[in-house]
Amino acid sequence: MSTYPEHARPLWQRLLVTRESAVIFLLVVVVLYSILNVPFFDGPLTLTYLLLDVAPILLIALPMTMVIVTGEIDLSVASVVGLSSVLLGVLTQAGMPFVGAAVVALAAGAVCGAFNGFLVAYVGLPSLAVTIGTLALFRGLAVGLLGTTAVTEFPETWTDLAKATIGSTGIPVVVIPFLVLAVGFAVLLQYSSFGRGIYDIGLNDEAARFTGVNVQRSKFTVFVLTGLVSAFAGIFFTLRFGSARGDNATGLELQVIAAVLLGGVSIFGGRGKLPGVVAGVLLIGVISSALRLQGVTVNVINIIIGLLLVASVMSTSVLEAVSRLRSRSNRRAAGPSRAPAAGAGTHGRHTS
Amino acid sequence: GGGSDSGSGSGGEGGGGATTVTFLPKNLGNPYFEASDAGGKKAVEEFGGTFDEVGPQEATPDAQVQYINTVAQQGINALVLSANDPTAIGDALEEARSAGTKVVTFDSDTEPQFRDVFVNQASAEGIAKSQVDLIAEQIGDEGKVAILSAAANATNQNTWIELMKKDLAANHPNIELVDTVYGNDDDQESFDKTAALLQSNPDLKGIISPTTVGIAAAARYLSDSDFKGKVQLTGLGTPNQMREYVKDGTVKGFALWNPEELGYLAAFTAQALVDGTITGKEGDKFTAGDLGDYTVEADGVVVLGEPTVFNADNIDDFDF
Amino acid sequence: MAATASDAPAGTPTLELRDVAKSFGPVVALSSASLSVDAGSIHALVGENGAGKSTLIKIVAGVHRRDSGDFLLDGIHVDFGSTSDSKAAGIAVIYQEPTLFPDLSVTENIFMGRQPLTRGRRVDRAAMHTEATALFSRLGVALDPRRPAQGLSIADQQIIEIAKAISLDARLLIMDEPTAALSGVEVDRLFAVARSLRDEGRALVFISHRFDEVFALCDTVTVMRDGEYVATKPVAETDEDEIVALMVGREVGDLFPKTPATVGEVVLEVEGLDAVGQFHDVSFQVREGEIVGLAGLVGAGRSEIARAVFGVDGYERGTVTMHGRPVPPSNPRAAIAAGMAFIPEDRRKQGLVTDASVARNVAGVIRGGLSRLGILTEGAENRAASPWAQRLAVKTGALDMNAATMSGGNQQKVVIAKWLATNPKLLIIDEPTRGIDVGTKSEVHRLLSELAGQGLAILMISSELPEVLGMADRVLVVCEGRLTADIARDDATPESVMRAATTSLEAQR
Amino acid sequence: MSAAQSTEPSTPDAVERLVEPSRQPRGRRILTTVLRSRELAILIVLLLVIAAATLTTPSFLFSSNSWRDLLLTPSILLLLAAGQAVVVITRNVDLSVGSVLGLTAYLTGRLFIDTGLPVVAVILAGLVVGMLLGLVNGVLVAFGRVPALVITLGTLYIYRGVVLTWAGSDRINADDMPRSFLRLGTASILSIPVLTIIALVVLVGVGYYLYSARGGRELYAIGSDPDAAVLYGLDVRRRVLAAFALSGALAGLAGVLFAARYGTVSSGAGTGIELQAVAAVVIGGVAIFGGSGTVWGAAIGAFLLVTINRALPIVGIPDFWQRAVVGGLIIGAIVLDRVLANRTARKLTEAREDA
Ligand SMILES: Nc1ncnc2c1ncn2[C@@H]1O[C@H](COP(=O)(O)OP(=O)(O)OP(=O)(O)O)[C@@H](O)[C@H]1O
Ligand SMILES: Nc1ncnc2c1ncn2[C@@H]1O[C@H](COP(=O)(O)OP(=O)(O)OP(=O)(O)O)[C@@H](O)[C@H]1O
Ligand SMILES: [Mg+2]
Ligand SMILES: [Mg+2]
Repeated sequence: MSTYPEHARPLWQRLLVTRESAVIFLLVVVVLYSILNVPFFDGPLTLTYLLLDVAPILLIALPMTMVIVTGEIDLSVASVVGLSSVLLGVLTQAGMPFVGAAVVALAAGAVCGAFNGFLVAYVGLPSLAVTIGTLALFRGLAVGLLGTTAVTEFPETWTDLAKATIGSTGIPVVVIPFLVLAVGFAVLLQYSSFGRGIYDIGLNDEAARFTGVNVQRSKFTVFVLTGLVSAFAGIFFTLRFGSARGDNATGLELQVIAAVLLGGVSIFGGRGKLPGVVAGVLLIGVISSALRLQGVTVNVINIIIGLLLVASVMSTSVLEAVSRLRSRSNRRAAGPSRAPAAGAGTHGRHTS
Repeated sequence: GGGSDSGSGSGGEGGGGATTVTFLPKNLGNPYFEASDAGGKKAVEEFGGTFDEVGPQEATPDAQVQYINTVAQQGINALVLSANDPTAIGDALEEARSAGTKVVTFDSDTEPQFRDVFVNQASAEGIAKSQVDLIAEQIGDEGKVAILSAAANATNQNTWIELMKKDLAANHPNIELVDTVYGNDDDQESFDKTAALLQSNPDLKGIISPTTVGIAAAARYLSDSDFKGKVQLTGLGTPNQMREYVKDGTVKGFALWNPEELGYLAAFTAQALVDGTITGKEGDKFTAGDLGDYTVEADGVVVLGEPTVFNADNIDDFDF
Repeated sequence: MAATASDAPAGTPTLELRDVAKSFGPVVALSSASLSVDAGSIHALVGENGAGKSTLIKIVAGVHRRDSGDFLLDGIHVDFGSTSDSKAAGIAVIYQEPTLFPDLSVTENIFMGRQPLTRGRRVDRAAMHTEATALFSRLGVALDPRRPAQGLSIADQQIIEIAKAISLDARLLIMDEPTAALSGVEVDRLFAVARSLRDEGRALVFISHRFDEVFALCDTVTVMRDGEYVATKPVAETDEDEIVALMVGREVGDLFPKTPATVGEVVLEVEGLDAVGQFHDVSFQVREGEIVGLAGLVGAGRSEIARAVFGVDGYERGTVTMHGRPVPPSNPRAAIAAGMAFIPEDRRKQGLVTDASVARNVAGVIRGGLSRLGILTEGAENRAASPWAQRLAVKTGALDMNAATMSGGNQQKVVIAKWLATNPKLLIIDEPTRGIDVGTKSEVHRLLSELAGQGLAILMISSELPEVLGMADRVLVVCEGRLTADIARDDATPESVMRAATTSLEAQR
Repeated sequence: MSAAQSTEPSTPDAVERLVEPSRQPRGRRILTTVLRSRELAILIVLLLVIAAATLTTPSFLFSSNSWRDLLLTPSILLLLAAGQAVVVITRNVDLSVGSVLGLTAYLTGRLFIDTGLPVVAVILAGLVVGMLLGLVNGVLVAFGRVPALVITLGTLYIYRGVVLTWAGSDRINADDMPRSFLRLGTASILSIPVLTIIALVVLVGVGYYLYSARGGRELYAIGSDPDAAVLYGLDVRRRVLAAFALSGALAGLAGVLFAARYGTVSSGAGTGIELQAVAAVVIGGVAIFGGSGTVWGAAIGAFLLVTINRALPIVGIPDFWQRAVVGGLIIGAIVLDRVLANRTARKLTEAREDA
């Protein structure tokens, strides 16, 4: 008996005709355009600032991708950033060694994630409602703990590290842990049995359950990871600005979600890959940076992010509609037309 | 930080020696900064530089840092800003300065090491005293008062509040400061906070709101409530915002320096720094266009002057 | 608008479909289906599972649009874009799957979208309630119209669908297996109503797998096979054997190539399993080499028992053991580790991740073991999946094709391949041949027989009596969540199984 | 009457109430429905909050001003919550309401400054512009078959960006708007603020539509099971479109009233209020996956949210903790809903067993 070919399409098609490559392509185009046309974009500081700016979004986008691939959502991430930042501040202020405080902040992030995860995975509550609640709850705890003040005393070794660059490359040091995490998450999501389960859950959680995937535990794990990484982002955020405040990173959740969706992850779950997400985050970062350099303010950047988001989700359904129309007209053209006779066919509407 | 020497060499967009100045307010959509930036623009045009105004939507330090970074990338000659946090933006400012940008703070300062000069609207003591005096006069130097501030972390606000407390304790023993609430320079929040304040302190005699958004929101609340005329309101506000409430009797008097002049002075200070007239040392002297001569005081501070008190008699003389 | 019946010349059928074709992507549901229904008659539509009956009536209802073919109402060509068009044309449809709004009351479910209005254009709840009560008494059921639809039994849901259809006062009423979950008394009432509707001059289409019902109720019968029209006969001039022969298209015998089993040790033992609202005190065993059939009416709770045994659902009391070792409840992984495999009834929803590739589906259960140093590659999955796909002769262009693009039979092969890859000791298979074509069907049967011959224990749930009788070594019958009979192969007849499947129902109602 | 006390799960009464409500006399049926309703539960919480605040500081309720504020402050959120409830009932969500509010609030000011239109025309303009913005959401959601969450997240950014671009640093001040308009924001009729009356009228209208009109019932059906709604022949697209248009229109109206109430409008007006609107709806017992709940519940939820914010400082909790309390409230509400739903499902199952 002959064996099956492994792939239906040639390699170049599988690599190039994908949602991810579309985003990457767009990113390259925008970068090239900016280098050629935006003054100072090719300057030495651009890369440093760009990477530092997008770092928290990039970090949180990694686990958020997993959450969205399972078909859930986590709106509380920015509040976890705020809470871990405040905890770090309060504890260092109280005299705890920095590393100890950071570990507590990370643990708190994991606990926040576990709280979301428990309610979503085990109690079965809708993640949208749960995380709208914890968005307020965690932020409220953060603001409540630190009250009116900001903690600004952090060991300089650490604050410097958050902004240091590798040699003279202009690439920030934080890129290293980020790369490690990114590779880790990519392997976990795309090259592990756990990751396959995550996709299965997003595509069809019932079938996943029938196949022996532990749906509840997987979802729980993913939420815990999100909390943990958000706390890590919170520590970075605090160090970069040398300031722990209750309102740190307010509104970041929407940017993260926008970037993830832009990167080709389907809000319905089950679809999307990390390279696309990274490109999506960078795309938003580059556009913002280039526009700021041209003196365009935040408002236009908002409009562009919004339009990209709507366009990116609409593109899928528009493409589907087009191919549906095309296949229908092909069928009409091919066979003898048995479409209802026009004269009598006044019934019904020709929509679909 | 990286790329320090190439930055200064790249010069400004204007080229040909014209000074490039970027104004960075706490946030956009704030009439106070609109006025100050207008003053800055006027000054920059007078000395033939290039003016730019950028800013975040929300008054947070992280949003401001991105704009400071952009300025560093562009190699702008001078950055004139009102700080959202005294330390959080410090490193970004240092990077901008190492790229050759002169940094002037106005309205709200950072810690002194992060900037070249701070252009102070008035001495903090003067501001605090004028407000305390106003409220004391309005309520007959007796009773409970409260403060409606902006953000809990705002440097200038907190400095004034501390000084007001001291002044009250020392010179007005019969006035009791019962509460300080924060409206975050948001109309709705300031408005609702005023309502809550009056609710929880029914026998309140007066409110001090040392922020332009706060005083306008509080005035609007009072003007339509039973408290109108019973609870006195003063603070720092712009005449255009407050005109209606001064005329209808809600507010007897409030104070402010002229923000346009503040921006004007800050821009000339920046120019003086760029062309080397001053370095930020105590005793440096320079001329600020129509405003005349100024001297840098201790800690690199330039003071605009004493605040003006606005009341029904003079408010129509001002338009900002 | 469609012409009313009076406009059409006498003798024109109310509904006429000619050479209708319909595909869902690569799946051809209908290739050339035809149906002609006269006013004042009850027309039976029969055919095997997957013959395309439901698809055909969904075209009439405006749910689907046909790819080609003619569709005439009262002799006039029509084309429905949505179900509201068919409603407006006087067609009422009872779909095979109940389609109720769980959050709304029974009354609202009946009248949704066409509620009676008061003069102030308010929804007239009192009138709705009165009318619903009248409908239920006509159907002879005691359902409170004010209760929520949530939590109704399948039978009650079906009754609401019937009430809804009748209340539409339609001139064409189509019923897709309305009796599958009903007890004898309820069926009798439904038939009485159907006959009175016919006598009023309406046209009715009745789909059922129960021939006794077809012969008791209908005037004409149309047989379909594999999406094609086969024949139309007056009921009075035909008999069951002829219809079965038309449906299957060949001798029935070779559909069930059952070889007698050599039964070995007990593999699965279920003791006193109990889950509120689903089943009670269920105990049985399955041995090596044995095929145990689980029969019963739709909604009897067979699937629930199987799901609980496998652990996708929980249960309150009882034990499940494999080879004498207890299997923890609510833990499919443990069940898989203990050697269970479970092929669920709904391929698209439960059996497959249809949007994932063939290889991923086939390697779906065993992928944990395919990782090297925690890393799982597509290559490893392909290598593991390929031999199983070949063994079952899955027809696919490449291993990375989506399972969604395949026909039902091929999808079922993928599911079977996926579970055989785990090398199970016990195979639970729920509706093994639902919706797959005759050829594949006998392939599946042969495979099951062969696997049993190799010592695999098989628990097979099927709603098709011939399949149960043809394949099972022993038949367990479930009625209302209880095991009511355990019949050996030689004693199993359609009568004995059906009696056990309905007795307690009859007693209660 | 035994209905009010918390009964054993499977008492005949509890089961009868669910399975055979018609067996109960009409009066009692209505009474049990009200007593068991989610709306009543949340109303009691609201009354407790007011009572606690009043006990601590009597002036929280007993001064004409406090009474006015108690009613006035929630009015704007109430409008948003009513619109949001309708959208959520159809199993969608509208995150763009805060941006729509900001846009129409600024538009209101600009119309007064630039055109001198009469007050009524300006209010109408706000309403219509809001409705058009909502319609854009609706068209994208209903015809693009894409989730409302993503679409309205996108339009949240876009609409806000439009206000920011348009307004820049500009701000509308009280003296830019006519006095008669501003008085709308604070005036009272029979000691009930006009704004509250407007909100209540809208609420009653929407509540009536949802309960008594065919269209309203169809919205529930669509949210309860969208696929079944298609099989029924309901015009799902048109209804979803209408729901978004309504939500947009109410956000537009809220924007106009925002300008009247606060007298100052900057480009940031209404930022973040969308989450409060969703929170109000969730607290009020509207299921986030559609099909059940009422605008009354959503309205009480909005009332509770706002009132808690005002009451916390009075009972001695610093206002920094407000958001934590609100978050806890949301979580509590959805957990409660789940517990109640599970209990109902169990009772229905048991009833089927016993039948
Ligand atoms: N929405 C769909 N998408 C893809 N395939 C479909 C769809 N609906 C039906 N089919 C396929 O079309 C074929 C005919 O299905 P249909 O439901 O019409 O059969 P049926 O005669 O009603 O069977 P049964 O007696 O089991 O109800 C089957 O192969 C089925 O899998
Ligand atoms: N949607 C539903 N709502 C309420 N009860 C349901 C629903 N579906 C199934 N049930 C109940 O669950 C039990 C088992 O139903 P199910 O149809 O799965 O049984 P089954 O014997 O596997 O039937 P089949 O496999 O032939 O469809 C029945 O008591 C039925 O009334
Ligand atoms: Mg069918
Ligand atoms: Mg079943």
